[in-house]
Parts: sequence; C-alpha cells; structure tokens
Amino acid sequence: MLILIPLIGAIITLFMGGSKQKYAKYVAAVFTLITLVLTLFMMVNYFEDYSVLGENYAWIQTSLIQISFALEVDGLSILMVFLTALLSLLVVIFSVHDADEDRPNYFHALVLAMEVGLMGVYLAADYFLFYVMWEVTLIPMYFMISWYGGPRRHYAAIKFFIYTHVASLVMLIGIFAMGFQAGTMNGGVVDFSFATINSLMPMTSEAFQALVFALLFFGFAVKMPAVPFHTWLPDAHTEAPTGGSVLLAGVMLKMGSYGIIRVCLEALPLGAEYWQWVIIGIAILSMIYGAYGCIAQTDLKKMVAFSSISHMGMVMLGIGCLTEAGIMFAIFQMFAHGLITGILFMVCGMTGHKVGTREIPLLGGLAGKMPMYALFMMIGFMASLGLPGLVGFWGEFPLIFAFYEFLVEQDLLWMILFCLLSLMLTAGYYLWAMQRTLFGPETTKIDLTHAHDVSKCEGIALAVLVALVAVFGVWPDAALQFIEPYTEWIIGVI
Amino acid sequence: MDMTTIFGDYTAFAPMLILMVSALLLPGVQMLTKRRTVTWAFAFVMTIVAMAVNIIMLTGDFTGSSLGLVEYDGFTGLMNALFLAVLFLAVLVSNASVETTRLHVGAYYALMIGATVGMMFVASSSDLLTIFVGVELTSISSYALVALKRNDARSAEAAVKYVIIGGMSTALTLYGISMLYGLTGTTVIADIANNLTEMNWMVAIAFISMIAGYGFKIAAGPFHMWAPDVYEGAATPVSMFLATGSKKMGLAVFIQIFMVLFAAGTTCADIIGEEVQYLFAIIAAITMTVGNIVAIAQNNIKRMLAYSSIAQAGYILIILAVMNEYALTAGLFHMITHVFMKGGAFLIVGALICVGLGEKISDYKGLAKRAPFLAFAMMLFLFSLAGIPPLAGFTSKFFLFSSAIGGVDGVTSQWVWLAFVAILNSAISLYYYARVVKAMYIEKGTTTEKVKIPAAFMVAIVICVLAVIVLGIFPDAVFELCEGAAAVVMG
Amino acid sequence: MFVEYTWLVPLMPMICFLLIGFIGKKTPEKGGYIAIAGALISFILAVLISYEYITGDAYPDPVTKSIEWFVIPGSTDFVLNLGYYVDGLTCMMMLFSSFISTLIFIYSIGYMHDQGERKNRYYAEVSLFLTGMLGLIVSSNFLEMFIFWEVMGLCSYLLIGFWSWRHPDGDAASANAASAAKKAFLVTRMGDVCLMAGLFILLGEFHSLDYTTLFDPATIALADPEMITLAMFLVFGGVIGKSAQFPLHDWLPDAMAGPTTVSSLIHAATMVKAGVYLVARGYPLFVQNPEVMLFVGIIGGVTAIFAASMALNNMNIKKVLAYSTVSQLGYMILALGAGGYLIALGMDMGGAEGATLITAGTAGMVAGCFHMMNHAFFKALLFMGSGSVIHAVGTEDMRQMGGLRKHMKITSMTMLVGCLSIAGFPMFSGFWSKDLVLEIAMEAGHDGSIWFTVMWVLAVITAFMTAFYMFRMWFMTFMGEEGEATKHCHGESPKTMTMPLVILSVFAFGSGFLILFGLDSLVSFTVTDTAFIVGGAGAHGAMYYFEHLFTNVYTYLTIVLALVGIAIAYLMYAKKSINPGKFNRNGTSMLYNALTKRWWFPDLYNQISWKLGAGVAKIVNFVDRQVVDGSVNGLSGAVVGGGDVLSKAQTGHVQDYSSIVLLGVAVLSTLFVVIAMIMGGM
Amino acid sequence: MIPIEYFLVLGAILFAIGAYGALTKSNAIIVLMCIELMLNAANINFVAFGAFNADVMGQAFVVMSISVAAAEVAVGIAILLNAYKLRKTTELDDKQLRSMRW
Repeated sequence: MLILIPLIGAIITLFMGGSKQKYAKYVAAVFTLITLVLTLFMMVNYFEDYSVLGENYAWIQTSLIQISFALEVDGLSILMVFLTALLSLLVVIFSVHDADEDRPNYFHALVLAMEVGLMGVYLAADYFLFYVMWEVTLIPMYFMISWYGGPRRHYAAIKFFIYTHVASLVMLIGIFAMGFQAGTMNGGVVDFSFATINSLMPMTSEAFQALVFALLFFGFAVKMPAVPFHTWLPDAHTEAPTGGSVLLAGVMLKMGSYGIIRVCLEALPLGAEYWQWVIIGIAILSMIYGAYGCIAQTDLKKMVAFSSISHMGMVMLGIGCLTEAGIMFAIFQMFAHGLITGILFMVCGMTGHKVGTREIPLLGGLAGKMPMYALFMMIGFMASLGLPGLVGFWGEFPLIFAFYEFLVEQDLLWMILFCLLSLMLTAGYYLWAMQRTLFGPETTKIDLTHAHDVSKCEGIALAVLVALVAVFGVWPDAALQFIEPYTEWIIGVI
Repeated sequence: MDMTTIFGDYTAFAPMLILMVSALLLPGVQMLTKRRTVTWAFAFVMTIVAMAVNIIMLTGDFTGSSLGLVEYDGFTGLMNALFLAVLFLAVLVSNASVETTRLHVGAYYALMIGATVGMMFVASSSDLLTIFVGVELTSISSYALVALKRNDARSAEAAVKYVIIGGMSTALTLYGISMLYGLTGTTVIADIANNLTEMNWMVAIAFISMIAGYGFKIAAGPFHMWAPDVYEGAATPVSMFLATGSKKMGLAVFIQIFMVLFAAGTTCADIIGEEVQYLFAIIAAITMTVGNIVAIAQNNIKRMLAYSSIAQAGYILIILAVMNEYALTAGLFHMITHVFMKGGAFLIVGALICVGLGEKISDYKGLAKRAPFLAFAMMLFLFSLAGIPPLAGFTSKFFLFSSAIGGVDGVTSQWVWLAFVAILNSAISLYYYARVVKAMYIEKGTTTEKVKIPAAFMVAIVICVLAVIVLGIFPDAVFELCEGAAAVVMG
Repeated sequence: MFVEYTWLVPLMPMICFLLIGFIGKKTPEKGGYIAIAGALISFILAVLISYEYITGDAYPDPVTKSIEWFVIPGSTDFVLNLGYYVDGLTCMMMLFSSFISTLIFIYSIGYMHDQGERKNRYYAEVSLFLTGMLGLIVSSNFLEMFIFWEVMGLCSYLLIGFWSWRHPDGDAASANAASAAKKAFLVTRMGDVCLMAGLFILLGEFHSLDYTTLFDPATIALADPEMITLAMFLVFGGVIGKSAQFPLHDWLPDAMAGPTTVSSLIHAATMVKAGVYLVARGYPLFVQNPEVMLFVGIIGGVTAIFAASMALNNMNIKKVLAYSTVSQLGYMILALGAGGYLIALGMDMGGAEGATLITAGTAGMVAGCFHMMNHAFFKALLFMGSGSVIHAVGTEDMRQMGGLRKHMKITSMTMLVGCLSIAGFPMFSGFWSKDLVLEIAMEAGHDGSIWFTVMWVLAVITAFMTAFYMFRMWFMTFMGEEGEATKHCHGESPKTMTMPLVILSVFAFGSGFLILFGLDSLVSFTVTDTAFIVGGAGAHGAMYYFEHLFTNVYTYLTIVLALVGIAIAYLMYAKKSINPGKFNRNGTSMLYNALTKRWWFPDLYNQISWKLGAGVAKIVNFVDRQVVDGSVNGLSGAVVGGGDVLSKAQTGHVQDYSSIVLLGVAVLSTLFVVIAMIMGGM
Repeated sequence: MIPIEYFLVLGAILFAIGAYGALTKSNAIIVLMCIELMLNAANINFVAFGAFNADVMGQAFVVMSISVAAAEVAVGIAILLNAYKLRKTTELDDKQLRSMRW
C-alpha cells in the first residue's frame, strides 16, 4: 500500500504536462501526505504490540525459484519508512517554488518514484524485491541530477549511476550465492525470501559467510558510502538539486547501512565476525577522512556531503561493534542523520538558490541579511555536530559509548581517540564554515541585493524537521522504543 | 484443436509447412497483384497463421516427428514461437518502413519467411545434416535480405562482407562436421555423444571449427566482426531480424549440439566435458567484454546496438559454460526477453529513420520533447538491456547470472568469476545505454518539432514495451515454458 | 513541597527562551521583562527550595529524584535517568547564579537599550544560557549535566558572537567576534570531548551516571580504581576547557568580543563556574586518587599566576577583567585540588591521622566554593561597572579613559568596592576566601606534597599581582587626567544599570561574612555526607577558619603584599610619579612582548590548528581527488579508451575479419588442447 | 586400398589453400572461389570418411553441401554484381568496400 500510493501519484504527475503542470505539486503533496499518514498509522499499529507487520503475495513461482512479493515492517525499517515518507513530503513542500521553473510535473514524478523505490527497499522482505527496489531508486535520482542539477551534472549523474550500479551488481552476486546455498539446504527450492535465507544462512560455514559477506558489504559500503568507495557522493551532491540531495542523503544513504544490518548481520553473523575489524577500520577511516574532507571543501554543499560520509562512518562503527547497543544506536543515528541532513541540504540548497553561489570564500555575513536562514543553518550544524538536546547527540554519545564498551572488552582503549578526534574535527569544520558564511563582515564579492530570506514553504519544511530534531533530541526514547525489540532480536542471531 | 487431424504425419512440420508454402507463393502474389500492401497482408496473415498453429501445438504439449527428419517438442515449440515472434515484428513494420517498401517486396517477404523456416528447421533437428541445411537456408536468405536494398551502396557493402564471412564460416562448419563424422561415423548428435571416445587434435579442430562456424551466426567473439557492419548496412527491420532471430538460431544450434553432446553421462562429456565448458566460458567472457567495450566508442546507434547484441550473446553463452538445466532455462528466457528489448530498440531506430531522423546518437538529442512516448520506450528497452529492474532484461539477467553462481545443487564456485565478468560488463553497458538516454532526455535538440511515426511501428513498439514490462514483472508463465523446453533438451 | 519542584528552576528560563523566541519578534521591548521575570521566578524558587531543604529533615543528605530516560542495552543495562539532585552545593550555586543573572538582566535593559531588533535575540539567548547553568546545577546525573554543559557552550558561542555580523563598530569587529565565538566553542569543545570520554569510562564502570550511584562508596569500591583515575583526569579535561584553565585558557580573553553583560554572565554567574562546580560536584570521585588532585592543584596554581601576568600590561579594560577571572578560577581550582589531595591522602592513610587530614582537606572544598561565590559577586560587579564605563565612553581602551570619577560617581565607587574585594583588602569578601585558599594550599604543602608549597608561593605572588593590576585598571580609568574618550562621556548610566551595581557592591563587600553564618557547613556537607570519610572525620566549624585566619602570620603577609600592589599602582597610574616605561623599556622588553602576545599561546594554537586541521585536510583532499577519485575516473577512462582502441580493430576490411576468424580458430584450438592437457582429458 | 590419411591430408591442403586465398586475394570473385575450395575440402573428407565407414551418410552430406554451396555462390555472385554496380569495384581492400568500420 505504501508503495502503491506514490506509484499512482508518480504516474499521475508524470502526465500532468503542459498547462496542468502547475498543479503537479499539489498532487504530489497530496500523495506524499497520504503516504505519511498511512505510515504514521502503521507506526501506531506497530507500537501497540511490537509485532512484525507484513504482507506476502506469491510472485514468481517456478520449480526451482520461489520469489514472493513480500513486505514487512519491523523495528529496523519502521523508522526508515517514516523518514522516507516524511522527507518526501517535505521535499515536495520545500520545492514548491524551485520546481516551478522547469517541468515541475517531472520533478514531482521523480520524487514520488524515488519514494516508491525507497519504500520498497525498506519494506521488502524478499531479496529479489529488495534488489529490484534498490535499483529502482537509481533511475529517478539519475534523472533528478541530470535534469535539475548544476553545471557538471552529466558527469556527476553518470558517475553516481554507474558507480552505485556496479556496487549493487556485486551485491547481487552475494544474493545469488545466499539464495542457492539456502536452496540446497532447503531441499532444492531456491526461496529468496528474507525469512528463509536469513534463517538458513547463519548455519553455513564461516568461509562461505565471509566470502558472501564481502560481496554484499561492498555493495552496501558504496551506497553508504564508506571511504574509499565514496567518491561518487560529493559529486552527486554538489550537482543534485536540493530536493534530490535531501532524499539522497536523508534516505538513500541509509539503504547501505540498512542493508548491512538487514542482510549482512541477520544472515551472515559469522561473516560479520570475520570482517569485524575491517568494518571498524573502514568506519573509523570514514569518520576521520570525511571530517578532514569537510575542512578542505570550499563548496558548502560538498562540505555537507563529506560530513555525511563522516556520520555514516559512525553508523558503521556502531554496526561494527556487533553489540546490542552498537546496533541500536547505529539505527538511531541513521534516523537522526536523516533528519539532520534534511535540514542541512535544504539550507545549502537555499544558499545556492538565493545567494547565487555556495562557495564559502565568497560568502560572509549572511546572518544579517537572512536571519531565519542563519538560524536554520545554525540549528542544522549544531545538531549535526552532536549538540546535546538535539537528536544528533543521541546518535553520537551512546554510539561511541557502545564502541567504548566494545574496546574495553578488546582491551584496545586507545582506539577511542579516533572517535574523539572525529568529534573535534566535526565541531571544527562546522564552526569554521559558519564563521565564514554567516558571520563576519557582509560579503562584497557577490551581489546580495536579491538574496531573500527563507520563504514560507521552505520555512514550513525546515521547521518540521527542526521540531523533530528537537523532540527526538529531548526524548530519544520515542524512537528507541521502535528499535529496541528489533535489536534485542538481532543480538540473539549474532 | 488437434493439429494432427489437419496435418497428419506432417504435424511436426506444420508451422514450417505453412511458411514454406507462403514463401513460395509470395513472389507470385506480388507479380499478380502488383500491390505491395496485398503482398504484405498475405505474408502477415500467413505469419499469424503459422504462429497460431505453433501456439496451439505448444500449449497442447504436442510431441512428434515427421519423416524422421524433424521433431517437434517443447524446445522446438518455444524456439519456433520465438522465431515467429521475430518474424511477426519484422513483417509488421516492413510495409511501413521507407527502407523496405521500395524493395522487391515479394522477394523480400519470401526471403524473410524462408530464413525463418530455416531457423525453425534448425530448432526441430537432431542431426548435424539437417542443422547444417537449416542454417544455410537462413544464411543464404539473409545474405540476400541484406543485399536487397539494391540502390544503397552501404547495403551492398554489408552484403559482400556478410557473404564472404558467411561462406568462410560455412566452410569451417562443414570441415568440422566432416571431422566429427569421420571420428564417430554418424551425424546424429545423440550418437556422436557416445561414439566419441578419446580426445585428440582432430577432435579439437572439429569442435572449434564448428564453434567458429556457428559462432559466426551468433556473433560470438572473435567471430563477431561482421555484425556491426552488416547491421549498419542492412535495412533496419532486417537488422532487427538478424540481431534477434538469426542470432537466436545460432544459439539454438549450440544448444542442440553441445547441450546434447555434453549432457551428463555421455562419453563425450566424460572425456572433454569440462574442457568444453571452460572453452565456452572463455568465449563468453571475450564476447561480452569486447561487445560492451567497443560499444562505448560507437556513435552510430545501429552499430551500438549491434555491439550490444554481441554482448548479449556473450551473456547467453554463459549457459554453455554452466551447462545445467537451470542455466538453459535462464538462457532461453533471456533469449526471449532479448527479442523484445533489442527488437524494440531496433524498431524505434527504424521508425525514426522513416521520419528522417539520422542514425547518429547525436541525432537523438531532445527526442524526449519531440516524441515522448518513443523516447520513453527507447529508455525502457535500453535500461532493460542494461538490466535495470523491474524490466524484463533484469529478470532474465537475474536468472542467467544466478545460474553461473549456483543451481539446484547449491553454490558452484567454478563459474563465479564468469558471473563477475558478466556483472562488470553489465555495469559497463550502462554507460553507453545511458549516453543514448542522456541524449534523448537531457540534452537539448536543435528542434522541438513533434515526430509522428507510422502506425505499424507504433503497434510493434507497444507490443515490445508491454512484453518488456510484463516479462519483467510477471515472468512466471514464460519461464515455465522455458523450463519445459530445457527439460526436453537436457533429457 | 518546593523541593519536588526543583526541575522548575531551569525550566523557567527555558520557557522564557521559547516565549521570547516564538512570540517576542514583534515586541522586542518585552523580551527583557520576560527574561527578568523568568530569572526572578527561578531565584525565588531557589530561595524557597534552599530554605526548605536546609530546614528540612533530609538535610544534610541530598534530596534527589529521577525518572528513567532511556537505556543503553548491554550485558547489564546502562540506565540513564533524568532528575534533580539537591544538596548544599546545589543550593548555593542555584542561589547566586539566579540572583546575579536577575541583576544582569535588569542591567541589560539599560545596557542593551539601543540594540533594536537584536534585543529579542539577546534575551532569548541569555535565558537559554541561564537554563543551561541552572540545569547543570540541579542535574541528578553526569549525562544530564553534560547536556546542560553543552547547551551553555552553545549559548556562549551565540552570545560571544552576538555582534559577529553587522557589528556597530564595523566589519573588523564582526570578524573578530565571529572568530572569538568559534574559538570559545572549539576550545571548550576540546575539553568537552575529554569530559565525554571520562563519562564513557564512568558509565562503563558504574552502568549508571547517577550521582547517588557514583558517589556511593560501596559502588566505588567495586570499580576499577585505575579506570576511575583515568576518568577523572578526562573529566578534569572538561573543566580545563570550560573554566579556562591553563593550557586551554586562551578563549576567555577573546570572548570579550561579546556584549559586556554577556561577559559578566559568563564570568560571574554561569559558564566558567560550571567547571569549578563540576570538580566540587565530582569530589567524591576526584579524591579517589591523590595524583589527580595534585594535577588539579598544579593546573590551578599555574593558571592563577599565568593569567595574572598577562593582565599586568593589558590596555583593554575588559581583557584585564577577563585575565583576572582566569586567575581567580585558578585559585578555586587550586583550593579544590589542595583540599582533595589531603582528603585523598587521608583516605589512603586511614585511622586517626587520616581523619585529621580529611578534616583539613574539607577546608579546600569550602575554600573553593566560597571563593567561587565571592568571585561571582565581585566579578559581576566589576564587569557591569566596566560595562557602564564602556557604555558611557564608547571604548574599551583604558588609555583613552581617565578621570572618569567625576563623571560617573556611582560606577566608580561600586567598582572600587569590587577592586578592593578582588585585591583581598581585609574585611572585603575576596579577602576571606582568598586567604582561605592560600591557607589550604599551604597546609597541603605542609602535610602533603612539596608541589603545593610551590603553588602557595605562586598564589601569593598572584595575590600581589592581582592587587596591582586591578588598581592599575581602576586608577587608569577613574583617576588621572581626562583621556580622549572621557571628553565626550555621556555621564552616569541609567538607573537600571546603576541599581544592580549598588546591590552587587553590597554583596561584594559582605558576602565574605556568609562564612560566619554556616556557608562552610553547607558546602562541606557535600563531602562529609557521602560517608566515605573514615574515622569520624568531619568539617571544621566556621570559627575554626576564622581563628586560623587571623593567627596565621602569612595572612598578614598577603595583606601587606596587596597593599603594596595597590600603592605601586597608585604611584604609577594616579600620581604618575613612577614611569611604568622604566620597567619594560617602553614596551620593548622581552617580557612585555611576551605578555602582549599572551605568551604566544594564540599563535601556537593557530599553528597547531592550521597544521592539524587545514593542513591535513589539504592532504586528504588531494588524496581524495587524485588517488581515490582519480582511480575511479582512471578506471572508467581506461574502459572508454579501451573501447576506442578496440574499435580500431574493426577496420572495415572483410579479409581482416576473416583473418581474425581463422586466427581465433587456431588460438582456440590450441587453448582447447592445452586445457584438455591440463585437465587430463588428453 | 589408399589409406584414409591421404584423403585427409588432401582435404587439409585444399582447405589451407582455400583459406590462404580467401585471406589474401583482393578480388571478391576469387575469394568466393577460394571459399568454394574450402567447402570442397570438407566434401572430400566426407566422401572419404563415408567410404571408409561404409556409411551412406557421407555421400548424402556431400550432395547437400554441394547444392548449398551452389546456392551460396549464386547469391554471392549476385551480391557482388550489385556491389560492383554501386561501388564500381570488386576489390575487397578498396576504400569503397571498407566504408563501414570502427
């Protein structure tokens, strides 16, 4: 149902060309809103008894291969589903003015198509469907970048498209391997459903799991993206339109970490143990490398893109601990980062849109001219650097604590220094960027006469996110309660 | 309806018979009526009749043989259906395409139908002799088809190349068959399989010659060099016919010969089964890699599609490396989806040639504005070829590549590298497909004038679009047919 | 009945913050009144709570209540709570913070009246600041405290950078403010990260961060002492950052870029006091290891003299005050360190002897907290006084002032009280607490480590320096010839500004006497009630300190030194009979230079941060673009280029094609045979 | 009786000559003829094997292949004629017949 609604919406808006294209945004808004309402309804339902909700239809049934159209929501996916529905709606609201310029019906159709794919990824309970949806997200994003993107959009779009496609194909090999292995164990019928594979895979040998884990992990790590597989991200973000960036960073990157938990951990616990130190190494590398990358950037949006790398590294760190707390707060950090990057990319998009450039050296003193803009930017940056009281802190503090606990067991306490360094750097680059863009003397290098403050629709979209950032910042348990049953279960698997 | 009541002992022949008769009649029809539309209508109707007969036989699970020459079973039926579908698409648009309407239409349809008969003949054979004759029938007809654009120099050049390479391949094939015959004393494939007892140089030359000869038909590397030139030179419906039909015939030959020769338990399989598998794996890897990499460098869309078919043939060759029932099923399924996606792409190119658009990729700039549906359909076909879900190309590749990883007996690590090669290739292919999509959707064209294409093309393209989507999302029914066919071949 | 509502204390300013933030936009004038109301209500609540607590049954045990907030799962769950914790220390902090804040807010009405639209933002931010401080004080666990701790960091960032755009004094000033704000946040953040690491260790050891759990000797005994030591070192790292201790002191002078009211808020009522509070609050854990306390003490002592030295020649009225704050904070930390050292030794020793040491040690706690409170009063007074001056003359440079006494009587007199107090003039509040600090440092040196004797010497020198530079400031500003800026002085500040000055001057003079009324027991119970004191040790009574103070010969030494300092300042800057230029070769001596350059600390930090930050970042970026991205692009380039090369094989010559076919046959046949040979088929 | 090897060697030599000619001769007609030679080399093999195995299949195959070859040459010559008409050449290495490449 959650997939169907945006799909219908996408098709309708797609055909709203010509004179009707003005209304495309309302249609898109209505459909995303319906989806969000349904999601909330589902969350309430879930909240009542924490049971896994799902539906299952037979799809491709051959003598050898069984593929079903199975959807499922549990503690891992429910927040992601919520995030998808929310950000899609907000992107539509936020882009009301931006998208009016060039074929708004296509833009909104793409947003809705993205929503279809993303929902599909998070809801799928069958590897075939999962992979299908995984790839479905690529195409709208490709178009979004190359239609509505910046000057180097062609390069960025094709790089994004092919790089992530290669990764997903490698992942596909892993999926095949799991499917057939499960098939043999299951009496010759290759059933691609999560239930079958995830229950059979943990019984396989460590060598097999390690191999398959490597394949799958590569696919997910590119998506996350983890250093050194990240280079598509800064380019894609720099060129993507605001709405695209929000969805890309807010929800799409989470597909990677979601996959790691859902597939790699659930199905291949021995593989995870085998590669644990590699995961942690990559995670730490991402965190620090991403943070340093941020310092070096002059493009505001590119900086935020690198910060995503850094923060997703933190998610991976949580996963790498393979402890209940680690995974729990990795999921929470995914959620938190989704909300925060929403704000960040909207703000960065506004910078380019309203001021005309995102080059930090050209900016300065914008706070005087655009106070609301400055306020949102500051909240976003503060949340992202882990200021307590905002949601980012709960993705950071307990997560690093989980890592600390892990290190205590391993007797490798000094490694916590990496995390601390990354925290320090994070604060550094955000503050430095703020100093140079918002504060100081008003820039004379560019013409600011046409720079307007946040418009009403943009304000609404941002305010919703800010409110959520604050609410979950004060009351993290609201989100944790959804996650908890899941982590309790998965730790049993591991 | 029981076909045996109508065709009697010739039932296994039935679809071929209908087409053969109509092929013989067609030049006469043209001469008598002098109206190309009537000729077309006759060819079209006969195609549909043959198709209907075949479908009835196929769905009725008919099996049988006629004259000890042809056999009809699930596999034959499926391949026949495939060839007839190709013929159907080609004939459907031929009356609308400027490239084909000015030809001698009687001969044109007769040749096309003749070529199809050859293909079907191959699919029903179990003897090297009949296979040889069938392949030659198709080959010679298609030489003529390519050359039929009599006033087009490029067509003539293509035909010269085609006939020379084709002749050489025939010679190689024949030489290989003669060796095999000498070694085993028979041309019946199933007998060869058990008469071959040792491996030596002669066996090697025999097999390689045959692989080369028929590899020519499917344009497997390194025997693929003719394909881009010929596809570029021929009329687009003919290119489409060759790329989808003739190529599948080559694959059918490979399946008929090698899958039987190396079926489990034959002495042939015992002595060189694995070696041949490796050989095919290498050929498959070369084919797909060359096809994809060179396709990147192309600016002519027909050449690009030609290289992409080379690559697709490479993917399908995976089945001969893996050589199990599941792989064969997947391969057959991919052959079917390939007909629609590659056929559809060629059809769009042909349709656009009709309205005066060039063959260069740069001519497609801004097509999305000029012909939204065509551009969308083209995008679907190309993405399907690239294997993007949820289109048919993805589903079939999903099965095909998965067969390299494992099968009923679980994971076989032997061919994982091949799957890797295939998958990397698949990613490379996305690059050049995306170039076309980019030209259509993202770059601005010089004009925004709307494009209107002939209705017949539209119908054909819609059929392909539907097939690409439906086969992608609901592959069950067709996949089952493939399973049945594969089961027949593998015994 | 009031104690249950302790959570309201930080909530009031929070509500004000939200009120001003959301609805205050249209009426920026009202913001100030809302903020004052909030702070006042908090103060009244604090008074009621303190009264009830002190007179209540629970006293001196802490009253605490928590609700479960969330849980970090683990083999044993890590439970994190949300709640309040009231004891003597809480009461004291709560009272003076909210009281001084209220006065500062009132003062702001006058001081900020010309800021127009910005006032709104100002009041919202100071309210949030107060929330941070009060929240920190009443928190029932370290995590909650840490949150408010960081909220305060944010507010200091916002307020120091209050004029970071469209500064009334022009662009250079805005840039300066922006940079100062960043520096403040980053440097304190460095401490915060250490603190966070410390909290990790505590949480890991105790599975909770509640004070009640952490301060329980039974649970402490179960924990790994080495880990606690490490944790406390790290926690103290946070204190170094927040309370601007050496070597992270450098942000505080820069923080003068904000409005003067903000400086007084940061220096007197909130921010920097949080660090000292944290040491006092964590005393039960800090005293587990004497090494930690020795470290704390040394840092305090060094900071005291180090900061004082930089105040000696500074020409900026606010910066002098800023250095004096750092220096005074050093005193507090020294006192806590010295006292804690004795307690720690006493605990190691045990028995009656140990008990004596502990009893002596509790005085350190008392001295630190006592000085913190006194300092809050006189520093608030001094800052607001300087604000009043700046408001009137429009500059911060003391060379342009002078002779202001005639124009601003109230300001000059109240500031004199403040100066006397900080200089340790007998009977003024600073005298009591400072001499108590010196006393305990000496005792620690005597009974414990020789290091504390060294620190005592440093502290005594600092006392002399303090007297000198404070009066240098006062004389330069209010006495002597009229300077440039004095000539166009507006005259005395409005009542909203002078009234708080007068009130504060009363406290600045008199708060020292509070020790006679039980303040010592109020705070020292924090130590004693945690029940880890061995052998019946307890705090000394107030009279003990009183007696000790006047019987100690060294007390008179410091008094003399302070007087000498004042006298020198008088001669140099009021009477001008001694030319200060003589001592510093007119500003060219090495020492003078070192002081103006702040001992090169800012340069050092710049170098380090550029090398470690931007420098490494450049390398990373280079690697990223050239190596990581380069390999991706290179790979795709190779594939595309490979396509071009391979397509050249397609010569269009049909016989080349046939050659390749035959060649293919030959090669494949050979390959076939080779494969067959390898696999044993032939 | 003549040993079968002799026939096979003859066939191989013929095949090689044909292949050599097909690759090197520039005139398309000659190339076609060389291809005929290659086909006939295979035919010799067939006949020889058929005779030695006392199997009729060899001869049958040869009959088939001769007719196929005839058809092929017929079509081939027709195509060459057409090409000559349009390109004015039958030289395979002529630029005119190498227009489609890369």
